[in-house]
Amino acid sequence: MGLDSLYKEVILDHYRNPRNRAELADVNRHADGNNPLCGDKISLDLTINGDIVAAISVQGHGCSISQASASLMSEAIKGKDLQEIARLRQLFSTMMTSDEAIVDPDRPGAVLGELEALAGVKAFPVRIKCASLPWATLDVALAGDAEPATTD
Amino acid sequence: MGLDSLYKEVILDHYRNPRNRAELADVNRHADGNNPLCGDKISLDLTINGDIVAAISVQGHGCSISQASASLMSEAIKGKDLQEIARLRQLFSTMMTSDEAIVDPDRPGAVLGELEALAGVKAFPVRIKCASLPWATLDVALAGDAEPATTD
Amino acid sequence: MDVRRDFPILASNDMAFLDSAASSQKPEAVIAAMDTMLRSGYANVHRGAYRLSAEATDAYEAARAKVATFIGAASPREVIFTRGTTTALNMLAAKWGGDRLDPGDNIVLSVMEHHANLVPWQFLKGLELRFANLTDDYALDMNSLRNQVDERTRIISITGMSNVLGTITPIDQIRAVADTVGATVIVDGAQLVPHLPVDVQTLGADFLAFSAHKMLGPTGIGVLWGRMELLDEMEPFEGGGEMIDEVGLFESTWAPVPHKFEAGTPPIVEAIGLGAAVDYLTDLGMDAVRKHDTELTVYALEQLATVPHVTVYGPTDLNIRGGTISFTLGDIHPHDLSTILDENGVAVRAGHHCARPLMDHLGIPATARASFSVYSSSDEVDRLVAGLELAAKLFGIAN
Amino acid sequence: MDVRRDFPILASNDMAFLDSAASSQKPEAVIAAMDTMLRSGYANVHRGAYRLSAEATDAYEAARAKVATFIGAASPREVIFTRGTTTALNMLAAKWGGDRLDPGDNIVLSVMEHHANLVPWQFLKGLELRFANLTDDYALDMNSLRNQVDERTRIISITGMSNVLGTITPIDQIRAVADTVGATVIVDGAQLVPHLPVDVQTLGADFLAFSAHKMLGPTGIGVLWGRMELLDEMEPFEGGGEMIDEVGLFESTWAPVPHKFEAGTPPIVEAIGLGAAVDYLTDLGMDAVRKHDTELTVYALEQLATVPHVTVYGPTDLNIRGGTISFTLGDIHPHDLSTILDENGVAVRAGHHCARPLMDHLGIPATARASFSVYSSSDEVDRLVAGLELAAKLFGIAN
Ligand SMILES: Cc1ncc(COP(=O)(O)O)c(C=O)c1O
Ligand SMILES: Cc1ncc(COP(=O)(O)O)c(C=O)c1O
Repeated sequence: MGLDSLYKEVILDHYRNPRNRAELADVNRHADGNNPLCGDKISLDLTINGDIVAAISVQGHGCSISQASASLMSEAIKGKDLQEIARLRQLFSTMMTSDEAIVDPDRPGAVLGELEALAGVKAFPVRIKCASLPWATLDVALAGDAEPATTD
Repeated sequence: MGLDSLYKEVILDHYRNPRNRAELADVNRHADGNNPLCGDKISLDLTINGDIVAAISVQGHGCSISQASASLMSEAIKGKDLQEIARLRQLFSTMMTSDEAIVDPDRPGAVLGELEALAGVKAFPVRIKCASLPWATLDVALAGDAEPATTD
Repeated sequence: MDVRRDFPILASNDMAFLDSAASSQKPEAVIAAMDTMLRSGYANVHRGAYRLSAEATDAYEAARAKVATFIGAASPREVIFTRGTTTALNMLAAKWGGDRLDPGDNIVLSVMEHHANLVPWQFLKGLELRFANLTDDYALDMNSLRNQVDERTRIISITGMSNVLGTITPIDQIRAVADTVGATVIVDGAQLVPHLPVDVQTLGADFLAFSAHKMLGPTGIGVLWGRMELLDEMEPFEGGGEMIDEVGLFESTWAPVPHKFEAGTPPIVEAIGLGAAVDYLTDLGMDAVRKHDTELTVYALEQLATVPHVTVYGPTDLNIRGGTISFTLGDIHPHDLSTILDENGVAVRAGHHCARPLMDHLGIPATARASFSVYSSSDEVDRLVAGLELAAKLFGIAN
Repeated sequence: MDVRRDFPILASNDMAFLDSAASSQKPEAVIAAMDTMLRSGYANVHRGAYRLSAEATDAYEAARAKVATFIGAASPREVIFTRGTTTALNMLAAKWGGDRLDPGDNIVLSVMEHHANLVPWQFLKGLELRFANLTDDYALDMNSLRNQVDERTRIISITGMSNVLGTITPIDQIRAVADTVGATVIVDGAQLVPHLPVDVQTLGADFLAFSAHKMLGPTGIGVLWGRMELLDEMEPFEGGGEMIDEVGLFESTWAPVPHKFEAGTPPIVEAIGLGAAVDYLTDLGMDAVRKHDTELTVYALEQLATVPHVTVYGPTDLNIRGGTISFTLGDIHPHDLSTILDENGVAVRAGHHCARPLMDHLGIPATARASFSVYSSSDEVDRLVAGLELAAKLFGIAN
């Protein structure tokens, strides 16, 4: 059933043991995101060296989907260059919102790695905002914009 | 039909040739009345001697029913004492609003004189306010109250 | 237009309903959309994570998008649902006017404004109100408007179409005048939007206000459209749920437009109804609606001209005239006319039409007014004329 | 109460709808009253001299009289139709508060207020907001309230029943405190009026605000009740048609209460719907409604206590508790809970419930909330509990 594919082990693990929570010393990009309707909050601190996201720190609270998504994202982008991150962001959006089935069920993880754990969210339209919030916040951080992100 | 009993000769006559429009010298009671919804306006000036309405002046504009009613009222109360006026006012109200048939069709004018010309208004609920406005204004004038009357 | 059967109240009743400028009747499509929502899709919006509420939210937001498309808004976010035109204009007067203007600034209106576009401006203290006049043919006098505007003019707020005279105003020309002094243009679209094609990209307005109930939609809802930069700048009018971002005990921050302006539970079912009304009008086509109005107006003006002692107040130039005809008949008070017509199955309005200053300007206490909508027909005009002839007879002024 | 079949959306759907505090469903009687009005009785009110409009006006005013009787108002004129609770409270904040208070005056609220009874007060500049606390049992702490009130306290504005905790406040005691300093008492009745018998003659309030959509009625309409002397004194909030007496170009005077506060075309059809909702509730009897809520609350609290890791936020004293139950389950975020329950046909709210300061006070970001209305049943409570057990399993916290 749908709920099992939404609340996968991986999600609950990232919800309860979120990665990359340690504060960073050298922050050169920052953004806050929030979803006023359900109260999810995400803060991102990034250390960018050249075009590499060398380090990331995630703060925030909210539902398992938003917090797990932030944690998964932080793992996925850490050490990657901006081009690769843009590609991942694009694929992630497609996975969340398009009818195109980009994830291959026979080769789990082949396209988006652990991020594929969030594929089940698509069946719960109300929750897509939760999963997308960290990425929307990342967009703002990378754009160097000062306005908080929102998925509302 | 109803319209004929509404727009009687008498009414049209009092509408076009309103009585007691001359200004008074010795005014000791005054009131303004208005019906904001259709724009009818009535101003009354009274000269009261003891308990007699010795003189009355009517100003105003509006529909035929409100203006004819004011004119008819002015004729009916001029020279009368306050008790008699109270009786007429009561009968007039009853004629306008109660199911009781106080006017005797076989003896026209026997109960309320020319005021009976307004009996037909009762069949037009929207217009009862128009016919009642002068009397409501008279109430205010006699009470010595400063607030404008309204039949709204 | 042969759509009378789409309107249940008219299909089952042979009255001539000529009071659409006060409020229009509703087609089956609108009634059914609201009914269906209440019977199978109702929940509060923007608040629930459960499906019923999410679907209600989608339906509510879809209605916003429909309205945006209908008036050519750049984005649905520029469409704010209000209680009606009156509330939309009060919001603007208080928050685009009062909050942002300096003592001595002036606001230019016209003498034919509805009280909704007059009284809210009178509330403002220390600001000067100025009034553009009418030409002899009841058009907005652009010279008069130009004379009123100076470098202290911050806002020009004018009706798009007069609810008394039927006069359509040249918003593009008003815009040009406003631009010479950097003023904002507000259009009271209560009568304009139901009757003419409106595209806010070319209209020339910065803000536009209108009511659903005059455009075949429900009561309880209207629209404030504004250009996004201006809405972003404007402070909220009411505080409460949904319009906030962060809330502390002593201070709060606001949600983005449009939510900033939609405090509390919105008129949800009414939005669905308005969406259906917009669909209905779009299907008819606003050009066709305008053509229908004009044809009927031509016919009505011709027929009224045959009745002795009738005086019509409104432009003779049909290019600047909508289907709303104010008139008087001899010395018969409009209120009496209305009663006589009503007895003959013809519903018209009588009174000052919430435009007292215009009545003063015309030098009359009131008019009778016949106003059309998509379901109105020449048949109803004929009944109006027959009723007027009867009235003339009753009052002894026939010929 | 066995009335589920009166509610079309529930009769045709076997969901457990436990979000009535956000907005209730509507009985057939309400839907039909509005439908009938639109199909056979619709016209604008207060404006037409023709019969259809006069009858619409009578129906609109009859709805006002029904509401007046329902809450025990001294006169229908004390009942003002607004867009909802939010607008009613904004009117009071701006026109009973802002316009009439002096810098340094204070207004006393409580920490459990809905944003609608908080943000409008934050709008006021130069006035001090003070907050009464809660007791350990989530009651309004009257000692804390007394400590906040001093001779500069001009208004005490408090919810009659919390939309989060279900707490019912002692308005009579608040009145007594207010009287010691001559303050006005405003009651946010959005949750109170739908659930308890209310008689404004004994309630202790000077003003009472509530929304139709939470009491089985339509969206787009609510009520501001006030004592006539105070309403007479208060200035209008919006300007426009119907609220005026005389209108000049530069100045106007106001119509008597209630019209002074009802600028523009009111929510006509919505008023008819509210009248029908009031009739429906009156037929059930508000004492019976209260009894039903209490019984269901007792049952729900018992059942929730059987689920490990459930924490309930709200009074244990049932005399001061309505049928609204906020809770959390272990470390499962309420938003997740809501999704899981929804998949099992149970609709609850999750979030801050437009009461952020209360959430801060409780030290939690959000709760899940189950709330009842007349159609709610123990069956639905059972389904809620089953859903919670499933959620616990999914999140690996069962026992
Ligand atoms: C206690 C309380 N006050 C005020 C409101 C606001 O009511 P509305 O959204 O109908 O204006 C609500 C409901 O959301 C409420 O529960
Ligand atoms: C030109 C004009 N402006 C404003 C209004 C006010 O609209 P509403 O009463 O729907 O707020 C009306 C209608 O009464 C109108 O005709």
